[in-house]
Amino acid sequence: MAAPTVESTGSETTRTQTITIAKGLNMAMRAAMERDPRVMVMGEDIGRLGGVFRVTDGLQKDFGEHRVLDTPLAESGIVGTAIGLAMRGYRPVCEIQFDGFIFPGFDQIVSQLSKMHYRSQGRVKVPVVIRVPFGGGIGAVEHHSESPESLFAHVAGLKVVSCSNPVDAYWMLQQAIDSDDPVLFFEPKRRYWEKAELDPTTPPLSLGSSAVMRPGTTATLATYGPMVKTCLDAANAAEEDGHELEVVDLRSLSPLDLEPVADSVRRTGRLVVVSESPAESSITSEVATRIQQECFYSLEAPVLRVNGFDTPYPPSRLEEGYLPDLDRVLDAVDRSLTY
Amino acid sequence: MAAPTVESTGSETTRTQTITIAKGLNMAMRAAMERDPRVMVMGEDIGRLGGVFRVTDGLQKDFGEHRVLDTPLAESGIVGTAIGLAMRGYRPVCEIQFDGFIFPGFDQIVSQLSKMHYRSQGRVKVPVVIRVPFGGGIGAVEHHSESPESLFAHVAGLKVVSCSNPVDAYWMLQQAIDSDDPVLFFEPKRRYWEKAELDPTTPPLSLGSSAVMRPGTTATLATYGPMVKTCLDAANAAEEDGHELEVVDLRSLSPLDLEPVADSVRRTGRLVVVSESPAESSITSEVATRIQQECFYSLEAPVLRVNGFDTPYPPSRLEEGYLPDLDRVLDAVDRSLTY
Amino acid sequence: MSPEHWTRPSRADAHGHADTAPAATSATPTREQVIAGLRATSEGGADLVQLLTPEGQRVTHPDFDIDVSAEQLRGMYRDMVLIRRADREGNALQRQGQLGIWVPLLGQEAAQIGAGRALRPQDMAFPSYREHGVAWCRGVDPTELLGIFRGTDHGSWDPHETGLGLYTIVIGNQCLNATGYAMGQKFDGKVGNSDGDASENEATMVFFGDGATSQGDVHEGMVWASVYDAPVVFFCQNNQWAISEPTERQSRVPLYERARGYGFPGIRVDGNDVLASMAVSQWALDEARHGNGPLLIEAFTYRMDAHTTSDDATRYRMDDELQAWKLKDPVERLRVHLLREELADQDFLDEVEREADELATRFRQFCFDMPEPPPERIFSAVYAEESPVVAAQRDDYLQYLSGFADAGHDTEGSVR
Amino acid sequence: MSPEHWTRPSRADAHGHADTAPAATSATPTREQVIAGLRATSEGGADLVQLLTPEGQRVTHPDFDIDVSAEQLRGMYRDMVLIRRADREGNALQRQGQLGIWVPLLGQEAAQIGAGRALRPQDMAFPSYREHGVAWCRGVDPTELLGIFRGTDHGSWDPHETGLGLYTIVIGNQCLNATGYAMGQKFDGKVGNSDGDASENEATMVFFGDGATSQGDVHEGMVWASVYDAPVVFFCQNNQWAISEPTERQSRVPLYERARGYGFPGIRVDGNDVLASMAVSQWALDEARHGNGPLLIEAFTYRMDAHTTSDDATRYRMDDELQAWKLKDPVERLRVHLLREELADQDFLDEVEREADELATRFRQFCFDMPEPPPERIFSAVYAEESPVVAAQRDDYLQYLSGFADAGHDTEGSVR
Ligand SMILES: Cc1ncc(C[n+]2csc(CCOP(=O)(O)OP(=O)(O)O)c2C)c(N)n1
Ligand SMILES: Cc1ncc(C[n+]2csc(CCOP(=O)(O)OP(=O)(O)O)c2C)c(N)n1
Ligand SMILES: [Mg+2]
Ligand SMILES: [Mg+2]
Repeated sequence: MAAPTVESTGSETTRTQTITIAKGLNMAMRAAMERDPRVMVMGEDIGRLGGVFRVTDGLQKDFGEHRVLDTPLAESGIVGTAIGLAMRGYRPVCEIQFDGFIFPGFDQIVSQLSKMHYRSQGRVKVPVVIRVPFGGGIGAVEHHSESPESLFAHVAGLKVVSCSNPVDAYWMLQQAIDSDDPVLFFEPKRRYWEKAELDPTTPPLSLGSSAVMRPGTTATLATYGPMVKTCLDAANAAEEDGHELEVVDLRSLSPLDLEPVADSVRRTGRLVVVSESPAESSITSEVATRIQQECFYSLEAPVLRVNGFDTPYPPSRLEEGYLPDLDRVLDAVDRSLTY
Repeated sequence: MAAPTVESTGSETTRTQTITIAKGLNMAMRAAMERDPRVMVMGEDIGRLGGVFRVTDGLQKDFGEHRVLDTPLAESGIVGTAIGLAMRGYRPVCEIQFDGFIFPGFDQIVSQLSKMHYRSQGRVKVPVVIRVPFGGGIGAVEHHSESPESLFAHVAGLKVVSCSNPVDAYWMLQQAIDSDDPVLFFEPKRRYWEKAELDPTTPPLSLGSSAVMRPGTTATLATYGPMVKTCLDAANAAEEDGHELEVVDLRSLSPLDLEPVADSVRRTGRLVVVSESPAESSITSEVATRIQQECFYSLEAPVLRVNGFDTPYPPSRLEEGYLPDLDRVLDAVDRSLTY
Repeated sequence: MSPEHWTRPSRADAHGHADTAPAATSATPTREQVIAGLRATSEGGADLVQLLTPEGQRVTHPDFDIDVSAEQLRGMYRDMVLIRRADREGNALQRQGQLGIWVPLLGQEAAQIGAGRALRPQDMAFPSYREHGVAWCRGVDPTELLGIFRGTDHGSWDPHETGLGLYTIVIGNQCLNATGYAMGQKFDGKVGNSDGDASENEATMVFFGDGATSQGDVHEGMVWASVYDAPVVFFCQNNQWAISEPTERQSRVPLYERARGYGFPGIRVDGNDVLASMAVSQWALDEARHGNGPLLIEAFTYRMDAHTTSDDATRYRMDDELQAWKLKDPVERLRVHLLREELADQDFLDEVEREADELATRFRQFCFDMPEPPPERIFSAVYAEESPVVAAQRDDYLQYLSGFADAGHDTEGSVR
Repeated sequence: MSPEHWTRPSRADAHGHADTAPAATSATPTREQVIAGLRATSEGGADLVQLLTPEGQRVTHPDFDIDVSAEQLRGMYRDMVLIRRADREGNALQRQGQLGIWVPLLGQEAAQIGAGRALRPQDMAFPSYREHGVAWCRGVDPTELLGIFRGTDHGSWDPHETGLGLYTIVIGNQCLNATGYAMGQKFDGKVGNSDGDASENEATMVFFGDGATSQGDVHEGMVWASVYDAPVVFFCQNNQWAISEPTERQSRVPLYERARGYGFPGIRVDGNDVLASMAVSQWALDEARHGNGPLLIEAFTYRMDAHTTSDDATRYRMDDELQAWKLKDPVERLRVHLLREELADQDFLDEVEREADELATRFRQFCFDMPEPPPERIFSAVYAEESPVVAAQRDDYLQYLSGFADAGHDTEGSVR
């Protein structure tokens, strides 16, 4: 059950093209399904409808009802049967329709999915991918804009990743599917339609590594998912004031790859960690904690954070205030610079 | 629905006596039920049997089957019906039999319990207490030794507390029941039988505050629940080497009351945060992050942590290695002192 | 060995044996058979309680005869027309960018008004998110729904005052909350009283969809309710679709049969027949109030619009189906009945239309006039007792915002 | 209105009407009636499949006649005696401090051996935590269970090799995993083959308790299985107790009736009758293999010991009950039958005793000899691909441990 190496197959995936994140994810599943007949896709409304975001569009038509399952409406069922299917040798890719609906499946994820490999001493692999469109900014009703990724980062045995751009969407999802470990795959839903060039012949980074998206010297921003664009925008704006912000996309949220962040902080002396999720006991806390350990003598200011507030996600007319934006990021950089 | 003030009632609760944590919890529920007919207790095996740890012993006999419910075996059901009962004006105290069994109830906790007050703009109060015996060190099988508290600390709208001694057990549980907010109440199960003197006429600290358990000057230890004893033991051992460790019991894990910790760190310059739970994106990360911000200029060493490892809880013959102990705490203090 | 009588599906006759399974005795239904079974009663039949035919003809039912005055009938017609109008305006307001989303009720008016009118003031109702008709009956003005869909609040009515819980989006959650509430009604002594006190008896009704029946919470709600004899009526609106998934993705057998597994009554009613919906709901609520709960009602109806304004139903269902259901339109059915039986005249219908126009205007105007919630609302009522962490975040944020005002610059980014 | 026929509980006759509820028609059962209904078949009766009476007399059943050779019967006797002995030794080892806990099987040998012997090698079984008899049938030696209870591992057998999933402690979880596995069997084309390929057909059996039936996951497992026609047999051992809670805390009606709500067969078998358990299991597994799954079996049995060695059953149940069930002892029943029908002689029984003694010795010795797991095991196999975070923690920890060795001091605390 060793993971096959990610390779480009089919004509669609060898020429350079402009794609969105949604398209990159769709292509990734298609490529994985073409490569390996054990890969299957399951979730609510993902077949005939192609998913509420159309990310699985066309897959059921092309791969059939047995490989692309419109499941009953129950998330514990989705995760729990996916585990059984994985034990049988399948590689299920589950879609959770929205972030806020992953909680009915939480027990199966925490009690079975994350622990199966460990408790069986490696005899049972459960290569299940759980795709979660996450985060706010789309003007939605309750439970449709949450950022629960920190909860999974706290759970040992899970890989937790988030893509921030179409190219990563395309590669990281294939790598997640190829991984023999369970992967929680967080997709920045409000960036689904952002575009980029994909050259499928350029080899991808590994799934577990973070990436410097923009070099800089004034301060470092570490972030992931939807906030990568926000931080890059902030860095652009700061440039006008002569500040060079280095932006690191964490990509892997558990395990974290903090070497690039530490390297950066050793040069800049300042770090702001940015995420939409509430701050308390979160991934941003973890990054801050480890960087203040790693870079104790380099830090010229404490590690600051910009997060969603420690409140439930507000009604959408208030989300602009709730979500970190360019200004709040720059405000934190400012504060960092005052130390 | 204003919370009645905690007052001592009944003869049992006015004289000084030696009690265990288990007994303190039992007395707290009894006192709350005597005071307020809307207080009820529910969970698996908590009636006739008195709970697998006997913490609810005698309550069903004295208050009847309608106030002490042996429920069907399903945690989402326990939490979900408790919410409905709370909406009806009851104040349910739910027992989750072991830490690892709270996950089937996670969705109701996160999606309904934590958000009800916010989404109803304060019109609907859900004064539900969820008691969770937590942590390891009892030689148990899987799922019986976990420390999931950080997951709840990350969720806005919940109060999360942990008691570390019989006196706090007695008071904090009553305060939790009296609170109009939902409270996750984590009980250090391996300390259930630790004893202390309870003088019920001494007024308690408020539920939301942390407490300095032992003063010191060399370094600060911040911890909670079962690790408070471990840290106090470590402080005793360190004393022999001439080191004075200040020990802070956090008590309230969300919201955190970090002023006493910051005060302490401003004096000691060094902080070690200790918890049994995995480290990643946890309460210890949050404490470290906020203290390095608050005390940036006072810290002579980075904030260090001693946690359970980022692995699933191991088979019990390995738990001694997994769980932070006196030595690992002192090792961290040593490392802190080398900066 | 093991003949047909170990075969438990009650629709076994409809299923027959599967030919392809040689040693098989339990006759797993084929997909076609399942669908036939699930739809079997859509044209009436022994299992479906119906009091008004799609043609508006009053029929009798041996068990559910009900005496309804002309005035009551006209009242229900008015209810349905008005709430339908508000619903259509909701859709329109979304199209005009005034609302982020709207969840249409279209087609489910009879199921909801029948159930809603069977509830008494002291009863409690727990809705899902499509229960505009139920909300109407609980005295929640349609304008009070707007905040949810405009994004200014998560529900603006008081559940305690109205007897209507907040809309619940996480599928199935409310079934447990409702059961707990009903347990409380029973513990409060509000169930099973006779004589003078009977009028004080209470019950709870919880609304959910066909898709929801698959969720563990709905099961646990039914287990709890049956074990505690809770006075709760589970009201499942089977509108044939859970977004794009037809009912056969959730069950082999009609959903009202789920009740059999728990040992309480389950009954299927024509959900497009407001009279039948009311009759069955009244009966079920009375049973619950008398201590014979829980009960399950499956209202067999149809979602005539898309799942929400974000949904495109043409991607997964045939127009034929919609056309067929249009012939069973719940509002039209009662209108024809009222006219045919001379229970109402054209003046009445016109008056209701006028009221609907008025409601539409008021509804739209209310929406246009809705104030933006102030930023401090983000931080309000997170806890009953203020949290110092949240308070500090609020204060910092408001100060940060005031910085923009002071500096006189807008929200363009710059390192200040 | 609304007569008795809307009353769905199948045991309605046993319930009758409740006198206290005046306008009631649906006859909610009283607690006594519920208990009577739940226990109704414990003495046999139409709904209970039994092939051996408690007195060891072979009876026929119209649907479940089964041909079992004397050798097979002796084999099952041997199975039961040996696993019971291992079970008793497990208890004893816990009392001696060798195990942290033991979960007794006592009383459920027939249910498990009957089901376990009906499984074929290519089938899959998903146990809860009490399935020592099933494990035995899957070729998992009792010594392989010891690590779980001694705390050296979480299960030492290979699920793929043995066809037995790991013990699962979180109640109900395994029902979904089993259903998913069974879906995979079907997708692999291992279901419903006829002729030559029929012998390659597969099925899955999942074991859970009476208490587990309340969990959402069990419901979802049944929904999924019925929607995908998964070849899974849900095997519920109703041992009357979920720790201290009797079955009436989970249901009003016998648990096999849950299947009705999902539209697949449910059947109750005498769980203390190994022959009946095997007959019903074989039938159900064959049905599943032929594509007629899922099915539910309720094995009506009794937990003759405490819940675990940590439990004190005298706190919540009467000794009478235990005594009554002792008369139905599953092992004794088969022993009497074998002797009465002269299918075995004393020599055979003695030989089995001797084997049991041998097993007990080997089991105990294995336990005493079990090595302590090394500390690095804490960190091993967390991921299939090593995590740098975990690897670093392991390296740090091992280095920290070696510090003690180097320094030559023990684990007494001191600031070094
Ligand atoms: C737990 C959960 N999972 C998924 C969703 C997304 N979702 C919203 S409505 C819906 C379909 C619901 O179907 P049904 O229960 O039949 O109700 P209907 O919308 O037809 O009234 C889904 C899947 C959700 N709201 N909650
Ligand atoms: C989700 C969950 N909640 C609670 C427990 C604690 N617990 C262990 S066994 C048990 C009772 C199980 O009863 P039943 O399903 O009848 O199985 P039995 O032990 O009788 O075989 C309980 C409550 C658990 N293991 N998992
Ligand atoms: Mg529906
Ligand atoms: Mg049991």
